Amino acid sequence: MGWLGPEELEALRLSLRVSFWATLVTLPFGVFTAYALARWRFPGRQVLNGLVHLPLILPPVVTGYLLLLTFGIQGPLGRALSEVGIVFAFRWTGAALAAGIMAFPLMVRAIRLSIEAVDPKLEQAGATLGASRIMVFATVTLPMILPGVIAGAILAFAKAMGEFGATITFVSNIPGQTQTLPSAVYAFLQVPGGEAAATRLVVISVVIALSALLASEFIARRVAARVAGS
Amino acid sequence: MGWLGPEELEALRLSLRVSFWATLVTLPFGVFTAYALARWRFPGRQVLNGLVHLPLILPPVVTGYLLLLTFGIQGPLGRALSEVGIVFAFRWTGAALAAGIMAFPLMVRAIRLSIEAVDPKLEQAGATLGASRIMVFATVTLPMILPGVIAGAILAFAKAMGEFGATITFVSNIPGQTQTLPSAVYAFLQVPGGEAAATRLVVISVVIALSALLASEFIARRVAARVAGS
Amino acid sequence: RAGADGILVFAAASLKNALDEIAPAFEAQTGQEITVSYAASSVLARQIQLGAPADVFISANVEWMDVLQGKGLIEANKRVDLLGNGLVLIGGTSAPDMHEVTPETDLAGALAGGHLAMALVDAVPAGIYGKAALRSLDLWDSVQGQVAQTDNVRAALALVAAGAAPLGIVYRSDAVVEDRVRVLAEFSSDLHPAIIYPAGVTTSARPEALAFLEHLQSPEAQEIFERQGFSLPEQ
Amino acid sequence: MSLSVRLRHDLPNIKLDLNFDAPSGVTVLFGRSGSGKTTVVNAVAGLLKPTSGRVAVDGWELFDTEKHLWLPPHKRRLGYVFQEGRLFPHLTVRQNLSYGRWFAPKGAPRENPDKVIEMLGIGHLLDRRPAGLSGGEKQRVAIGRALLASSRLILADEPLAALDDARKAEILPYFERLRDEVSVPILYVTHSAAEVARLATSVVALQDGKAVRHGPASEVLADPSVAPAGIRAVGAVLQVRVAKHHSDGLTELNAGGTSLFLPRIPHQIGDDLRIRIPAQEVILSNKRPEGLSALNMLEGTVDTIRAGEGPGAIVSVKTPAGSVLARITRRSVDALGLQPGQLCYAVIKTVALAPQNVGGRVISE
Amino acid sequence: MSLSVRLRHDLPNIKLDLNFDAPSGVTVLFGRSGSGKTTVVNAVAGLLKPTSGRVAVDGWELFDTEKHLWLPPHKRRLGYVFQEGRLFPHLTVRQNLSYGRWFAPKGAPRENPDKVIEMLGIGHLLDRRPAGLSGGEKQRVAIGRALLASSRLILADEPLAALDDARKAEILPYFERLRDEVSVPILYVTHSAAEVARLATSVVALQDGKAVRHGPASEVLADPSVAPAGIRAVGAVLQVRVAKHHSDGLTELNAGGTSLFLPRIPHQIGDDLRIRIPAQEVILSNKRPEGLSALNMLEGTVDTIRAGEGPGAIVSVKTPAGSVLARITRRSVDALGLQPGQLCYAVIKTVALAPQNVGGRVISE
Ligand SMILES: Nc1ncnc2c1ncn2[C@@H]1O[C@H](COP(=O)(O)OP(=O)(O)OP(=O)(O)O)[C@@H](O)[C@H]1O
Ligand SMILES: Nc1ncnc2c1ncn2[C@@H]1O[C@H](COP(=O)(O)OP(=O)(O)OP(=O)(O)O)[C@@H](O)[C@H]1O
Ligand SMILES: [Mg+2]
Ligand SMILES: [Mg+2]
Repeated sequence: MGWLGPEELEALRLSLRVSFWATLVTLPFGVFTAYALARWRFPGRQVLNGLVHLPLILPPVVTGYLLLLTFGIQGPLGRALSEVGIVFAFRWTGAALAAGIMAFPLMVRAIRLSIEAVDPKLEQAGATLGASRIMVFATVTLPMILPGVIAGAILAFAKAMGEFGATITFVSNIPGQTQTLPSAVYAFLQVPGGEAAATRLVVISVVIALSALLASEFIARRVAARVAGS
Repeated sequence: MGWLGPEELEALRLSLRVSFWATLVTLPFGVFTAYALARWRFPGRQVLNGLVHLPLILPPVVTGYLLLLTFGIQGPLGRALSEVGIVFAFRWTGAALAAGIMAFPLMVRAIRLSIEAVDPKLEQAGATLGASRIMVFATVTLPMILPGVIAGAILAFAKAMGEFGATITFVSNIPGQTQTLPSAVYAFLQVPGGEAAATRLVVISVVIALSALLASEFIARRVAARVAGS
Repeated sequence: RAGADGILVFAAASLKNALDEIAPAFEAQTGQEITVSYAASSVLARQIQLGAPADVFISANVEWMDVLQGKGLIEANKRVDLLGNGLVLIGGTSAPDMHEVTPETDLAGALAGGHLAMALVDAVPAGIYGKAALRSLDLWDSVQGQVAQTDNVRAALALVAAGAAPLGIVYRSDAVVEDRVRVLAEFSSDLHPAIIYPAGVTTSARPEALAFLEHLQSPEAQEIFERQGFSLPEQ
Repeated sequence: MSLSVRLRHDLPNIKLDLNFDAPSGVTVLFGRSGSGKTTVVNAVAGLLKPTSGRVAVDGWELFDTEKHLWLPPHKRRLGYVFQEGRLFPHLTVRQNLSYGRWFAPKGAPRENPDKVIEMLGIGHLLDRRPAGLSGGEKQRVAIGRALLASSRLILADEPLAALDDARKAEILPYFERLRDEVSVPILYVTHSAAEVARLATSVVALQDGKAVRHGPASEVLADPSVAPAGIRAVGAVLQVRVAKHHSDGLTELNAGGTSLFLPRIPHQIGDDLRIRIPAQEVILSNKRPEGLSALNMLEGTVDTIRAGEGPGAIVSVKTPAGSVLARITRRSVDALGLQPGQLCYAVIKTVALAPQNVGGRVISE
Repeated sequence: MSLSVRLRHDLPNIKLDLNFDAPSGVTVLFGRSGSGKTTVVNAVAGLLKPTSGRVAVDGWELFDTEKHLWLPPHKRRLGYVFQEGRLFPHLTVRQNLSYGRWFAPKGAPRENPDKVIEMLGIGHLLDRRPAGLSGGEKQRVAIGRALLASSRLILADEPLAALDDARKAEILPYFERLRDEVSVPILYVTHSAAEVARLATSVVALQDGKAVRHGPASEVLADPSVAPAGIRAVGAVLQVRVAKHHSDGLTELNAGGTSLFLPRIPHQIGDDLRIRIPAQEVILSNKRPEGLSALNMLEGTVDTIRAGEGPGAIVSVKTPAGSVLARITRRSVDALGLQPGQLCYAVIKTVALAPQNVGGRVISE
C-alpha cells in the first residue's frame, strides 16, 4: 500500500480496529437480544425492539448527538463509566461504540430471523435429553443459527467500516484516535479536487468490506451445509 | 400537526411518498434477488451479492455521488432514461431511487434468510403435485416467507425514512421536490436555533418508523402463526 | 425542470435562517417564487458541475465558486462577494473571558487536557480558517494534538455546548445564538484569509435570477444578514 | 408392461443399480431399512437425477439419460405420499388436499374428494392446519393429497406405517381400487408382508441398492428365501371365486372346485379374488382330521419339502385349489413321515384368512 | 406402583381426561390415531403443561398442579423417542447418540453404547449427519439416542413403526431388557398388537382422550372388546419356564406341567417367560387330534364361549398351563358341540409361537 500516506494508513488501521471491536463486543448482546425478541414474550418486548431499531431510523447525526449527551464527558453514563476507567469521549473506543450501535439493528435482525427458523421441537428434544435452557441454547440453537450469526456479524462489520455520521458527531475526528476511513473520505470530498484521494480510500474500504462479506458467505455456507448435513 | 410549518409538512409528506415508493418498487427486485442468491448457483452470484451490499458499505455520500454520476442529468444512465421520460435528477423520484438503493441490502438480507429457512422438501412436494417452479414459488415459498418479506419491506421503509447522505448528495435538498425529513433536519441543524425544529422532525420520523416497525412485527407474527399453523 | 416555476437557489446550509427571511420578502415584491436548497457548499458545487438546474449559488467558501467559475458555470462578471464572517473562540457559559487571542494566550492551559472543537481543519472552511489563525499566532503546534475536528462547524459548536469540549473555534454567526456557549474571544480578521461568502448566477440561469442576486445586496437583505451575525465583506 | 425402471446412481453409502419392468398394477418395493427404496421412488418422481437410466410409465417416458430426456417433477403427473408427510404448513387440510388439483390438466380423471375424505376419516380436520395434527392424522392427509392429485402414477413410501390396523384396513381397499378400476400404476414401499400380499401385482426385493428378486407377488411370496419380508411373509396365493354368503357370517369361496370358508367379505357372488394363505397358518395332517374347529381342509399331495433356516421347513402341497404352502417344524415332517407324493391334508383356520389376506375389487354401495 | 398419571387438558378437538396408576414395567398407550396418545406422552415429558394433573415415577413427582410443582423437561431424566425423529441436524449420528450423556448426572447408570449401536445396526452411520439417512435409519438413531440418555423414564412414541420386521425383532428384546433388568419405567405408544403382547406390563386403551380400559396386558388382551387392538390382538398370556433346548432347533417349555414346543429362543434353561398365544392361532378339537403337524396340544375344559362380532366366537379353555383363548367361527362351535365344561384340545402350531410372542429376559453372550 505504498500509495497510502501515513495518515491514511493510520485511518485504515483504526477503521479495522474499530469495526473489529465494535462487532466482537456487540455480538453477544446481539445474540442475546435477538434470542429474547425471537423466543420470549415479556412486557416491554416491543419497546426493546423499537430501541434496537432506533439507530437505523434516526439520522446518524442525531444518534451521534444522543451518544454525546449520554456517553460524553458530561453525560450521565459517560461520567459513571469514566469512574471505572472506561472512557469513550474522543477515543477510538467511542468510535467503536458508535459503530457498534449503528450496526446493532442489522446484526440483531439477521440473528433473530435465523433463530425464528429453528424448529422449537428440536430444542424440546434437547430438553428431554437433560439439557437445561442454556445448554439447549449452546448445543442446539447456537450451532444451528451459526450461519445467521456469522452473516449478522459480518454485516455489522461492513456497516461499521462505513459508519461516519454518528462517529464524527460523537467522537469527532482526531487523527490516530478517531479518524476512521469514512471521515477521511468525507474530508477529501469537501475540498475541490479531493475526489481522487477519496476514491482511493473508498476502494480500499470496499475491498475490505466485500472480502469480509464474501468470506462470511463462504463460512456461512459451509456451516449451513454442515448443519443441513449434506 | 398544527405545530408543523407548511414546509415541514411538505417534507413529511414527501418522505412518506419517497419511502413508500422506494419500498414498493424495490420489493419485487428484492424478493427476486434474495431468491436468486438463496437458491440458485450461477457464475457471478458473488458479484451480485457484493453489488447488493455496496450501499451498506460505502459512506452514503459516496453512494450519492455515484448515483449523481450515473443517474444524473449528464450521467450515462440518467441521459438514456430521460429519453424515455424517466428523470431522477433533482426529482422526488431520485430521492426514492437513493432511498431504495440504500435500503436494498437490508431488504434482500431479511428476505434471503427467510427463504433459506424454507425446507426445499416442501417445494419438492409442490413440484410432485404438478406445480411449476413459478407456481411452487407462488403457492409454497412465498406464503411461507411472507413474514420475512414483510419484515424486510418495513425495515427498508424505516431505513428509507431515515436516509439522508445519499439523498442530499444525489438530488440536493429542494423543498417540495427532494427535501425529505432528514434533509430538513440537516438544514435546521446547520443554523443557530434550529435544534427545536430539528427535534420536532426527528420525533415525527421516529414515531412513524417505529409504528411501521411495530405494525410489521404484528403482521409478521400473525402471518407466521398462520404459517406455523397454530 | 426542478424549480420550474421559480428561481432555484443553491445555498450553503449556514445561510438558512437569513435566506428563509429574505426570500419571502422578495417573493412578495416580485411575485417570483424562490426555492432554496441548503446543503454543504461542496455538495452543491458538485451538483452544479453535474448539471443541477440551479439559478443562483451562494457558497460558504471561495474555492468552490472559483472551481465553478473556472468551468464556465458561473457568470464571472456577475459574481459578488456577498458576505463576510468572523471567527470566535467559544467556551462554556462559566468560562472566563479572554478578550483577544494573542501569541501569548495559553490556549493549551485553558484546555486543561480537554479538546478544542473545530470543523475539519483541512477540509471545512471554518476549520481551515481557524487553523490558519492559530498558525499565524504560533499556537497551532501547542494544541494540534487536542483538536477535535467535526464534519461541520455546527457540530463543533455542539461539542462545546454539550460540555464535551471546553473550547471551540466557530463562526461568530453561529456563536451568537447558542445559549450554552459564550464568546470568549474574537480572532482578528487579519490572522486568516478573509472569510467570504461569494454569490453568483449560473450561466444557465433564467434572467430573473439576477434580480434576486441584486436583492441579496439590498439594504433590507443586508440588515437581515447582519442580524444573523454575518458581516458585510470588507471591500 | 406398465412401469419400466432402469437406474444407476451412486450414493456415498450404496450404489443403486436396478432394472425392472413391472406389469400394470401395484409394484411393491421391498427391502430392509437403508436398502434404497426411497431413493428409487425419488428418482422416479424426478426429485433426484440418477447418473443414468430410464423410467417410463405405460410407454410414456419420464426420463432417459441416453436421449437427454428429463421431465421435471411437475410434468410427471404424480401423486407422491412421502415417508415424512411433507404437508404444507401454511395451508389448511382442505387446501392441502386440493393443492394437486389446482395444477391438474382440466380433463384429467379425478377422484371424488368427498369419498377420499370420508375413507381417510379426516372430515373433521378440514379447516385445521397441519401443525396441530397427530402423526397419524398428518399421514392420512398426506395420502389424501396424493390421491386427489389426478395423477397418472402413484408413489407411496410406507404410507400406512403410522396408522392403526383398523385404519389400514379401511385404506388398503382404496389402493386396490386404484389398481383395479382406475388402473393407475402404483409404486409402493412397505415393510408389511400383509400389505404386499394384499396389494402387490409384482414385487421388487431390494438389497443394498440392487434388485435381488423380482416377479409376480405370488411367486416372490412363495419363496422362503426372500429375506426382506421375513419368513412370516411366505405364503401361497390362490385364485378363488365368491360362491355364497352364508347366514352365519361366513363367505364360501370356490377354489378349483373345493370350498373355502372365511368370515364375510364385502365382495359379490361371482367375483374373482386372490387370497393369500400364509404358510405360517397352515397345519398339515396325514389323515383326514376330525373334530377340529378349523373349517377348511384341502386334500392334496406333498410336492416339495424345503428345510428352511432353523427348525422349520416349508412344505408345498398340491391341492385342487392350487399349491398351498405350509410352514411346519422339521420334527413334524419326521413325525408325520411326510414325503413328496404323499397324500396329506392342509388345515386352515377360517379366521386366519380374513380380512387382510383377501384382495380384489370391492363394490361399495 | 411405578408410573402414576393424572391429567386433564383441553385441546381444541378433544378433552384429555386420564387417571391411571401403572405398575413398574412397560405401560402401553393404545388407541386410534388422534385419540391423544402423543399428547399424554408430551405431558409426562413436560413439553406440554396440562390444565391440571399429577405425574409421578416411582413416587418421584414430576409435576403436581395442586402443589404448584413443575419440573422442567430437562430435570425429568427422560429418554424420549419422538414420533417424528427430531434428530439434531447439525450433529453427527455419533454426537446425536451421546447427546443425552453430556447432561446425565455422573453416577447415573448407563447403557453400553457399543451394544446399543450394534443392536440398532447403525455402526456404519456414526460419522454421518441425519439429513442423508433413510427414514428407518433416522428412527433407529432416535431410538439409540433415547436409550443412551441414562434416563429414569423412557417414553417411546411408535418407535418401531418405520422399521422392517427383522429390525423390529432385534430391537424389541432390548426394550424387554430395559423393562426387566434395568427396570426403567417405559411409557410406550404403539399400534401393533404384537408389540403390546410382547412388551406391555399394563395397557391403557385411549379413546377420544379418555382411558376406556386399563389393566394388566394379559387381561386387556384377553378381552375381545378392546377395540383399538382389533380382534386379532386377542390372546392368552401364559407363564412358562424354559425346560430344554432340543437338537432339532426346538425349545421345550414347561407350562404348568405340560410341554410346549417352539422354535429355539435365546433364553436359558430355567428362565421364566411370558408367552402370548394369539386366539387367532388356536384350533380346538373335541377329540385328541392325531397325525397333525402341530406339536402343541393342550387338554382342557371349555370355560366360557363369547360370541364376538361377525361370525366369530372366543372360546376360553382351562388347561393345566393356564387359560387359553381360541378364536373360531360360531359354525365350528356348533359343529363341535362345544359347551362350557366340555373336554377339548387346543392345538397350537409351533411356528405360531415364535419369536415375537415370547417375552422375557434375554441373556446375550
Ligand atoms: N397443538 C394442537 N392444536 C390443536 N389440536 C391438537 C394439537 N395437538 C394435538 N391436537 C389434536 O389432539 C388430538 C390428539 O392428538 P395426538 O397427537 O395426541 O394423537 P395420537 O393419539 O398421538 O395420534 P397418532 O396415533 O395419529 O399419532 C388430535 O385430534 C390432534 O389433532
Ligand atoms: N442424500 C444422501 N446422502 C448420503 N447418503 C444417502 C442420501 N440419501 C440416502 N442415502 C443413503 O442411501 C441408503 C438408501 O437410502 P433410502 O432412503 O433409499 O433407504 P430406504 O430403503 O428408503 O430405507 P428406509 O426403509 O429406512 O426408509 C441409505 O443408507 C442412506 O443412508
Ligand atoms: Mg425410505
Ligand atoms: Mg401420536
